[in-house]
Amino acid sequence: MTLTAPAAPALSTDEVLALRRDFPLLQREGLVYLDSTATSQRPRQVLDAEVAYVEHEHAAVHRGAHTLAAEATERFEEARGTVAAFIGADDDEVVWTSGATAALNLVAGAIGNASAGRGGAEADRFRLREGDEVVVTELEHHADLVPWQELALRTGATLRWIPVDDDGALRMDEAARIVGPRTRVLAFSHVSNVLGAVNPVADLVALAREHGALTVLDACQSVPHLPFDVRTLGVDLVAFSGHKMLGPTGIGALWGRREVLNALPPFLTGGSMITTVTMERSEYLPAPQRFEAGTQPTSQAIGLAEAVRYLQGVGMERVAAHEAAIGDRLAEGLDAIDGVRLLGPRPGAPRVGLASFVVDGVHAHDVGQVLDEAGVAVRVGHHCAQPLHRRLGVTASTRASGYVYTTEDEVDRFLEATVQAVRFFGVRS
Amino acid sequence: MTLTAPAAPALSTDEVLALRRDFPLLQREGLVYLDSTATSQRPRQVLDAEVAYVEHEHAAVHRGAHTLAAEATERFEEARGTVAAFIGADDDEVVWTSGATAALNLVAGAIGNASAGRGGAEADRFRLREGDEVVVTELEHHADLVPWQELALRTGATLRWIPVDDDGALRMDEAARIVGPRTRVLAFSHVSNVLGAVNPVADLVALAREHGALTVLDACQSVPHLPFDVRTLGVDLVAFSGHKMLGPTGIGALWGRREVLNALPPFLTGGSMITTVTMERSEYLPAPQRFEAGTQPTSQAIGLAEAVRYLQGVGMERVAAHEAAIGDRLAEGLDAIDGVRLLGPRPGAPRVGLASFVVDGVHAHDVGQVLDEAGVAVRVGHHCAQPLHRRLGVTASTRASGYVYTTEDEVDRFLEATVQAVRFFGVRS
Amino acid sequence: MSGTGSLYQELILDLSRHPRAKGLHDGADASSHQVNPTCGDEVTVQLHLDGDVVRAVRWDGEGCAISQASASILAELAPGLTLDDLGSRIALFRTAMRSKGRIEPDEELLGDAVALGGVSKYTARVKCAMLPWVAAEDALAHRAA
Amino acid sequence: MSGTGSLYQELILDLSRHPRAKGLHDGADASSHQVNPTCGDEVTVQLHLDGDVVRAVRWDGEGCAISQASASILAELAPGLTLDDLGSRIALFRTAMRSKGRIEPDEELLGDAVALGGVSKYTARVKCAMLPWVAAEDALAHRAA
Ligand SMILES: Cc1ncc(COP(=O)(O)O)c(C=O)c1O
Ligand SMILES: Cc1ncc(COP(=O)(O)O)c(C=O)c1O
Repeated sequence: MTLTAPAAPALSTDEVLALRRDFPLLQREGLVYLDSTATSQRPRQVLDAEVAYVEHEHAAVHRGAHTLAAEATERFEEARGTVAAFIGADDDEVVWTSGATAALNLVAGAIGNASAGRGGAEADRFRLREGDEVVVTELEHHADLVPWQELALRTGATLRWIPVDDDGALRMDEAARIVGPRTRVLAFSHVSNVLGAVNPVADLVALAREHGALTVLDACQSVPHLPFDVRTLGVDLVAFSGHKMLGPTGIGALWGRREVLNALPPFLTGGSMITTVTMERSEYLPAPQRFEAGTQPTSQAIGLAEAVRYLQGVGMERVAAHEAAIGDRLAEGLDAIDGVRLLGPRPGAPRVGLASFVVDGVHAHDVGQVLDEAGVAVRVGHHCAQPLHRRLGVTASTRASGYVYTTEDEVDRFLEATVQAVRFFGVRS
Repeated sequence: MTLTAPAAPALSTDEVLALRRDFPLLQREGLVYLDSTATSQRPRQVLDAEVAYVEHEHAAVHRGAHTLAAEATERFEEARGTVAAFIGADDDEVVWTSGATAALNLVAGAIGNASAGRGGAEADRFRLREGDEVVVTELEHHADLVPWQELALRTGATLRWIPVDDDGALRMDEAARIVGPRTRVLAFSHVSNVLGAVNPVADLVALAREHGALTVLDACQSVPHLPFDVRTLGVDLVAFSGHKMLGPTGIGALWGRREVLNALPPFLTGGSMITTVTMERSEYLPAPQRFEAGTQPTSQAIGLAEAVRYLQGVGMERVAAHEAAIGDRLAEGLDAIDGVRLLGPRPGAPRVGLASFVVDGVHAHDVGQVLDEAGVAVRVGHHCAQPLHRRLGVTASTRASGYVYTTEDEVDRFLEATVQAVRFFGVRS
Repeated sequence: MSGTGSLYQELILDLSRHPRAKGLHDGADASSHQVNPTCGDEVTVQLHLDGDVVRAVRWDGEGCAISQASASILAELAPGLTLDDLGSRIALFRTAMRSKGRIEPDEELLGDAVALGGVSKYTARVKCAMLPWVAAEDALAHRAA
Repeated sequence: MSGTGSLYQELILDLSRHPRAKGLHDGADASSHQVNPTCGDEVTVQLHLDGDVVRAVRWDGEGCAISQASASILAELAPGLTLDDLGSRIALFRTAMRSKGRIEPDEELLGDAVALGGVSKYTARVKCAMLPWVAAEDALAHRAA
């Protein structure tokens, strides 16, 4: 997303309608699917690619010498290359994982292993000791919070966090106070899955660099929605999930700078990540294989590569412009409804295509129920971000989130249904 | 597999040929696929189930309140129930993982966390200290060896192993000496992925029980091939993979006794496995959710459940009988070739439908190449069991492995091609 | 909005606005705190007893209309029941809730909980209705232990 | 078996049975041990130098016909080359091996390695052919460092 003027025109209604035809699930009668931040739908191209692989090419990759296995390995590595290119990375810097949660656990777990003395001298730079600090933010998804809590508990390091203001924006004044010489890791999300706001990556990276801290970016809500380039961002490690970007479940990726990945000890261990194994000890391959223990999600990698090609076909600049338009419409529409409190950036301020809100005196579950009755699928709850909700003074919120296939008309149907929900529950207690 | 007389008749040639029609990949011209131990092929029923779910029902499970999400959650939990029933377990004892490697790492990792003081008083029984011993066997797949090495290194416990004899059979006399009061964990495979032999589970469990050790079964090569019942086996934890039993990649399961699972601290952390999260700390759900952090491999779970139904349709007794027949034919055929050394049980002794062998003076890669040229896909190398190969005096072997769709004719084509390979490389160096 | 209407019966909307027995009292004989992990909703249920008989149920918590109303209904149903009776009513209520609309709550035994009958068709909401009942069950179990 | 024939040229079968320069000698100037993780094959390659010029390559290890022959071919090619030259021949060989049959090894620069040309069509076997060359490259790099 361009924070000032869009670099590309938003998608026209006709273009969106044409795209929608690729999504079997979106043909469901009467459905307005506004839960893409939780999981996106898959176009038939992705399904077809996965099925074609399974029907014609499936075999164990990196293990067999027969033709089928060699072909499967090639397709699998091509998929890696496609995903790597999509984020501006080299092939050997992309590690397949089962998802973003697994990727973030991998990083925290590998640092934990380094702290327990694994990985030799190279891994020493990752070693956490009492007095060291790991810094996250108050708006993190639980996937980028709980693993760091566990790491802190295991190593004796202290977990600190950058607070947010009443609009959910990171308090950068506080950040400058919190990130300091004790900071060893700074983990934060690129885009909040609750607020849709884009966090100031460059400023956070600059702070971390100043103190030599490792930066870990939770890019679950940016890689699918914005042009994304690991080199420009300047972070050290990046995690994202396939199922949020038109791809299959069961696949995600960790990107890391080559020298960081090759210095980190492994996390999951087993087959295909070793060179020599005796009963006493094992030696490990370099990245990415070092982190890919066991049979990999092969058909899912091929599906994800196809999802990437699909997004490239649309163009990420245009995806971002479309999302900005959807996000604006959601935010403005919600803000205009009496009794609705929009969370996060004010209408008009930059956001991706999502908006969360609360209805005064009405629980999100009840709002969601009325929306569901009207065919509108939204997410209600804490969206795996309890601390942020607590900070904003609510336990739960309702979130409407669109994607490349979302029409303005759908946003309007959602807004109408929200007005009905407000009316239905009437009196505010 | 019944070790004495088969409880059910083997599949007839016509039955196998009828099954084969369900497998698109097996229609590939001239292909003899004998690498099912590495990964099996998927029938169209499994593909169809997965595609139907994605096209009509996909949504975020356990997170949404809308109809689509409720339906998806129901389908996902039904899938868990199907897999649980298949192994004689209760639903809440089956944890989805991305595969067996992930499942075994989960167990070792959770024990590691318990040893680091996580999980409170309940987890104390899993705590490893210096002087404690973890016992594995010399024939383990790296997935059931390397995680235990890492656990031992992290906790100060000692890793010991039960050796094998020249035929690769576990030395039970040694086992009785090695498993003792210091043994806290005994991890072993049900069926060796190199030898095809069935290990004496009951005897090993009895030994472990005597000393109060936790038993962990790597069932990667038994759940797909034999009638399997967790209660009868008496072990505490069981790991297996979907892609080896006609299901998708990217999915597997960990079964555990309810009281064991609920006492183990979590391994991967993040969304959907918590009750309350503050910035300072988190509280965790009971099993299975405790171990299912993040978005789960939903469509893959549904695919795996369909694979289970497919196997149930054939009948696991008959699958086992078919495999015994295939295994016998492989073993007898190989043993009869001059210059071939069959690994593992002698012909006629019980084995599942696989056989590994070496050709005197010819490297497995070269054997595999000639077989590949003849359209026969086998696995060559150490099959992720380097210590076992070293013990048997070889670096690499060739493995032919069948499954429910393997015909006798295929076995014969493989045997002929093996004879050719022996001839081609002629003189023994 | 017939569906939503059947879910949000007048009684439920009413109770969600004007809850009964809300607010904890000192001296409870047993209590339990439960959380709905999806939305973070919380409820604490207290049992105040006369020997083996429930004198009063008090509760507090935050949640949706369904869970709030359900807590009020439970609090009005329980007084006068023996602990065993309360346990079996909870089990009965669970059966109805898990029935996917096939089993209506028995009015004689479950009183106003009939108004929650519609919930069982909405699997995602069953947890909301159950939450206070699960808390009561847990309180019972811990008292028994 | 035309395919396998093109892979296993007579020279390769020959060298796999009668390897050249096999067996390590004392006093190497640089050496490297490499493992093929798929099959566990291992090779150790030694460089014996006269200043900047390769005097001899010695090697030892276990492996398939391709990797064994490849080691012998490398050991026959290298003597007399400068270290820089050896480095560029290795790079050239890699390019041919990764070409999927599109680029034949240059006979003038790579000598008997032309016999390995067929390997590049078998992606799973490229690692086998490369193993000793990767070891030589690694030995060079560590000497340089
Ligand atoms: C910002 C953010 N981080 C992490 C995650 C976790 O991703 P997954 O559940 O795919 O592992 C999500 C989505 O749930 C997310 O939105
Ligand atoms: C006996 C055994 N254990 C563990 C594994 C690891 O399974 P996966 O690679 O599916 O995680 C395998 C297969 O590779 C196996 O055969």
